Amino acid sequence: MTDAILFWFLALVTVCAGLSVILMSNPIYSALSLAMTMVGVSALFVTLGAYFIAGVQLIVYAGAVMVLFVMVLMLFDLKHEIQAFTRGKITGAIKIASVGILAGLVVGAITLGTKAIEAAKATEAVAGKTYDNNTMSLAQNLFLQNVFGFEALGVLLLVIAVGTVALSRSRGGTHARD
Amino acid sequence: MMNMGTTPFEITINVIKTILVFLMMVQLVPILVWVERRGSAFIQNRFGPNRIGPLGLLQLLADAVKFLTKEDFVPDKGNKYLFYAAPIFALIPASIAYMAIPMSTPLIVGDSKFLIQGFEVNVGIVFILGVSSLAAYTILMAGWGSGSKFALMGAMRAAAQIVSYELALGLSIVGVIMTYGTFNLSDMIAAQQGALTFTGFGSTFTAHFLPNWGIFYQPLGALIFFASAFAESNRLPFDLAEGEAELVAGFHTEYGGFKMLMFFIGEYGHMMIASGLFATFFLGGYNIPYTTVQGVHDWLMTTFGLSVDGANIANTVVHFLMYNVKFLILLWIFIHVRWTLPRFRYDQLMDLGWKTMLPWALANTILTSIVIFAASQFAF
Amino acid sequence: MPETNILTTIGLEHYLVLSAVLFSMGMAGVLLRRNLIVLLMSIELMLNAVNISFVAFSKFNNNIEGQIMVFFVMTIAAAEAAVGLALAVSIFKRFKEVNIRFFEHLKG
Amino acid sequence: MPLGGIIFITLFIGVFGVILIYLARWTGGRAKRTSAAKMEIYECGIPEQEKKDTKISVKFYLTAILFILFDIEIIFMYPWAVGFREFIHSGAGPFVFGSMIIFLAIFIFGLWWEIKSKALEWD
Amino acid sequence: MSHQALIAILLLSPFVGFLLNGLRYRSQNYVLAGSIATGAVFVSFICSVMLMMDLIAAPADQRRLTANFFEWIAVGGFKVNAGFVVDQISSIMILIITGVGSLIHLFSIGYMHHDKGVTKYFAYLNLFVFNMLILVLGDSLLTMFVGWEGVGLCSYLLIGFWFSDAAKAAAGMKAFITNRVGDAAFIIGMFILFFSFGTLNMYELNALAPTTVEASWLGAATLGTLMLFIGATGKSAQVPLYVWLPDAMAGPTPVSALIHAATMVTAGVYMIVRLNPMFVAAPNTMMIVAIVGAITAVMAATIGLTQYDIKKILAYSTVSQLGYMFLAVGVGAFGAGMMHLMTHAFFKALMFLGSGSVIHAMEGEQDTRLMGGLKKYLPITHFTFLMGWLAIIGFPLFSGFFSKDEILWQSFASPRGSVFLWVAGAIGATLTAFYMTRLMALTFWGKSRVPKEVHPHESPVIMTIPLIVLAILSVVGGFIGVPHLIGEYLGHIPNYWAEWLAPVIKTLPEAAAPHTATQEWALMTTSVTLALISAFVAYRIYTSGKGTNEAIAKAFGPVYNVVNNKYFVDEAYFGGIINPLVKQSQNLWMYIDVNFIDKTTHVISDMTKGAGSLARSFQTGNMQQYAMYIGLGVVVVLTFVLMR
Repeated sequence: MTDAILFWFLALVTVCAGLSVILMSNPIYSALSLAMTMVGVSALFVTLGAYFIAGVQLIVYAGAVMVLFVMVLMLFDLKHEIQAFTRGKITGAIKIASVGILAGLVVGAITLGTKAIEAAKATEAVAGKTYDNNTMSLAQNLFLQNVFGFEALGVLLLVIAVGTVALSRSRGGTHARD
Repeated sequence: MMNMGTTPFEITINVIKTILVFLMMVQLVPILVWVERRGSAFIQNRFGPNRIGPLGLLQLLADAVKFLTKEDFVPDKGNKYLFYAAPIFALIPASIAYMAIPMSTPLIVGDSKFLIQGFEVNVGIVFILGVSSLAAYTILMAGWGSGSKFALMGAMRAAAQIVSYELALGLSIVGVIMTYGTFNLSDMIAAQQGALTFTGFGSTFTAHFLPNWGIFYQPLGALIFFASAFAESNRLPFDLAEGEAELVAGFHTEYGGFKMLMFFIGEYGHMMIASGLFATFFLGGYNIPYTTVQGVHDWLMTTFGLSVDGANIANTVVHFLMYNVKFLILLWIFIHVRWTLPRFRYDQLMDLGWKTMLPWALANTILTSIVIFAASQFAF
Repeated sequence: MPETNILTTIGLEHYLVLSAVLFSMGMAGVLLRRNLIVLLMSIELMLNAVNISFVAFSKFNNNIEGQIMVFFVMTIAAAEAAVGLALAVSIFKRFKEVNIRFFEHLKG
Repeated sequence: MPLGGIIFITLFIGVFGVILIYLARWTGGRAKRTSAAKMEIYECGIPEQEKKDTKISVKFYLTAILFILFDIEIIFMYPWAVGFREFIHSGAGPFVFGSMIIFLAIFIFGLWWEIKSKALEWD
Repeated sequence: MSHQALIAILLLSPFVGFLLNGLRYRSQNYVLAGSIATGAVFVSFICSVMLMMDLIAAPADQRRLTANFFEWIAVGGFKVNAGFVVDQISSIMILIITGVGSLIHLFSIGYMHHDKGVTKYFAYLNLFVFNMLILVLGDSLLTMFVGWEGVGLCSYLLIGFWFSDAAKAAAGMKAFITNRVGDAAFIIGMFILFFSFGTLNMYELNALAPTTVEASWLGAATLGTLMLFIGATGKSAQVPLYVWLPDAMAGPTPVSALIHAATMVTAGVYMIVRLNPMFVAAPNTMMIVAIVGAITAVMAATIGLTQYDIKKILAYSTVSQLGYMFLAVGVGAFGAGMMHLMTHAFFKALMFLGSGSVIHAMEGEQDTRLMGGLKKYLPITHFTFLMGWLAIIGFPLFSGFFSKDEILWQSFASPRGSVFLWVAGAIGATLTAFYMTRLMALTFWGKSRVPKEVHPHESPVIMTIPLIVLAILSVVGGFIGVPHLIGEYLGHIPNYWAEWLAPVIKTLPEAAAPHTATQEWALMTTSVTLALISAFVAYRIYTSGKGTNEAIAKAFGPVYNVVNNKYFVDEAYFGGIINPLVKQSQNLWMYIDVNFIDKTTHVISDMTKGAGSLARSFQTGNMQQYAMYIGLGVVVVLTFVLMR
């Protein structure tokens, strides 16, 4: 019962915050709402038992990425956006409709799909890996099975660190010196 | 509520307990302010507040009254919502992160067990780091919401500084995590009982004259952690965010009255987190040096003839006092350093963070891992 | 199979539907907003939505791989945000413009 | 994890803060607009300069970006650090140690490059 | 240490050196760069020695250390592992590559210290060693080909190292393009072998080689090996693809020593020895190999007679000596070919480094007409060069003597040899003695013709040490494979070389004609005497000062002219192949291309254009529109999946 209350509460928070991300006309409000969403998602991870991932979500997304967004927005100093949304009623309608249909379809697929999953579960018991010492099993999987991805991400981060520095050096545009 | 107890009684107690911890934190702030003022006066050969009440203690009350009677000011240029929201958000991350630090042994009465902390989080360190990293929003919101150049610049500086030192802080903790093999703060404290014992290289070495504290395993880590903690809480010598000469008062230039006070609570809260964490990581937490929790419990039972429950309660109280001794000493060091050291220049600050502390924290990590690895692989 | 109340028993599909809703909102943001940075934020929202379903699958299939994937997604998302914002900043410094429609006119 | 407790105390502190602010507003009263200058932002007493283009160095944002990238690399070390002893006990020690040494080498190279390329210079 | 680890270190050490130097290529700290590079190769050398000791310790039939690191390519039945193997053949090669390589690296520190791109230079050199090791150790033709191309690339980079000089850049290009011709044939050879035998692994190929010799010219083994040999003529500078090697002397001299004398150019010989059972099964190919080798040996030697550039003389000498090696493997004397490969690596590397020392002393001057009498300025260089000279002219008991005479004897006595091949070889040896003596005389002996403003000086210790080491090797290197005949008189020295290689060398199926020891003594004496006489003649001509250009040109008339112009081969290539090709291409373009192909393509392109302009209306540059299309696509797919 408490699980349900928590889930519905968090769902409400994340959805409301997410809506305000796309509806607020001031980008700074959008960014702060997105930070709120991130915190909500982190709490959702906790309800799913992924404690470490929840912490990482807080540190990386809420504590780092969104701070960067907010800093950049303040750097730009865009107090009011003249026009927050795209023009064009027809394309707008198509866009909203496509998003709506997509959402409907996905929800439909989920309801169909989870039934299939449950049916499959009924026939074959899912191999019970221990799920308790969560961080430990995560570490084992990350460093024994997925070690290549881990190293590759290290290289990716290095490349991006070099690239962003180079980008911020250039005066913008491709013809930096004209 | 999840994991806040099973019976309504436990839930009620736990809820009241969290509120109590919060109020305790809030109450500590005026006292610290008073200590800071008196202490700085002694350091600088002045009197400090000494008119109202004994030793000027009632000055706190007078300040509170002054804060309450200030008029509520919002600058025209600012953003009203962010301006009001910022001080409220300043309270939240600091208090919540502090509540995850255990302050004493769990209180066990009959079948019920109460933790002497807001709540226990099994990935404690990650949780505290995550929550306290949210503090950057407060600063940015305040700086932006004020609509003032000084405030915005102060906010940017403060955010960049916090963010830079978070790296060194986070990296210095890696060595601690490696040493204890856990994220859980209570487990860390449990690992620091008794006398210093080092196991590895196929033998066990015990130094009876030293307590089994983390600072002896991680001296370099402790140093880096302590220094970064100063920067994280924007204290001198790292209080660049509010360098009076350039930025007036930094991101809270436009604030006054109670809202200002709330920023203060947040700032002192970060100081308390740093002290609490330092005590937990490196100074054995609530452990009494050279003893184990069980040992103290047995001693209490035999010496004073207490029942098991009574000894439990006494044990908790004793450890709580021990924790507070360490905690308050560390807070005093914070205050003392503030009034002793001069301020860095901004470039010096950034250089220190990125080019000195981060490499040293890296070196500490590598060294720790090599030692642990070698200790397990080779035997003498 | 006993009838379960969807309000009180939280299962996999609850998380998946929530994820789908958040994803659609992110997509709507990408389609409708004009500010480049809000666009990037909407993409982050979509990635978060996907992360929810990863963790939910991880939990309900008893397989830790889902969390590993989330870890990787977070890294990639952060990298994407870093590069995206670096681009946005260097364009903004040059043209003082963050409107997405403005970039139609950019040429190599 | 006591999620319920955390959410409860968060809401409690939020309400507490709002109450405090309203209390202060009630006891102190709203600021009376006695002059236009009073409601201006503080700029050392001189009349407010028109805020055209507050120059904030791009350095701040660059620092934040580099912070993100390095922060993630540090976060990657956490599960490794917490499981390191168990890895050693299970015999995977040398492999995991080696893989982290490679990762750290990449990290150190990145840091060295940033320092060398003067991306972290504040003048 | 396990041999997998040793092989891994052996391979990766130069690569790490390459990375270390390559990443800081702007640095001009020649001590650091040189130490890194030399250290990296030296580590490899130590690994090679350890591997060699493992091999020696193993029983004779189990001397093969393999390391399969991972599966590289797996397409259907076609599988190639990143597998490396150290056996009797490749162990010799890695010792030469890393041993001589480290000496040359050491020499380079002194030679290149004034150069701006010194770090880049060392990075390339290490990359070369890495690729050469892959070439040598790879257990399949494809792995070998990776190294084959890699060394080609490094050769190109190093020949054109001073690329700001157009001629030098062009030399690099020439080398690369000429090599491409050979490489194409090499690839075709691989196709044929894979098509016929179903594998590219060289051990499997050798096991699958036909047991009866192929008489036909169109047999799989014959065609495949012939194509591989054409590839080898490119890499190893044989007729007709030898033209790039003399030009390759544009690179720094240590590069010429390492790549264009000691290691890379011998890759073709190595490849043939490696696949010797396959070649043995194809007598026609072997005949071609032997003839090409003999022609190259004589022709390059004659050109060498007329050159004046010190490095050009050595370059033609290298081509000629490579011809000897091919002659050896062509008549089935694989052991002798490998032996000459090794001794040549010693003395030719020595002479190139010596010439480098001379050039260094002469402040960059390479023309022998401006040298002479350098003996008194460069005592160490002169002495070591003298050792190399004695080795190359085949002075008895020097290393070149054993290998060269073994080749000459085999070219006569082998079942696939003939007296003509012996004659060609003997002429080549005589000419070799002549032009090498000429080189010595012009450079070191006689009167000094050094311009006044040049002050020759002996090179620093770091450059003379490699010279001394290589000189010692050039002198004693031959005793590892003393022929039975001579060994009798030297206290019964066994022929270690032949014993070592015996398990991996396939003996020729034909019965050898009976030969007597007297014949062998007679032939040996003849060739040695001829060489000594020609050396003496050359000495007299060129130390007396009579050997001026004009005098010799007048004496030999038109022959001199032809030889001096290198038989007009370059001109023939341009006149016979390249220019007609360009012209015919132009004709093709003007008539067929414009009228036929272009018309067809225009129709197609118009259609594409139409489709494109239709598609362009969707490509507005509006990112959100694109996102919408993606979204719509997802909707369609999802609908389809759900409705199914």
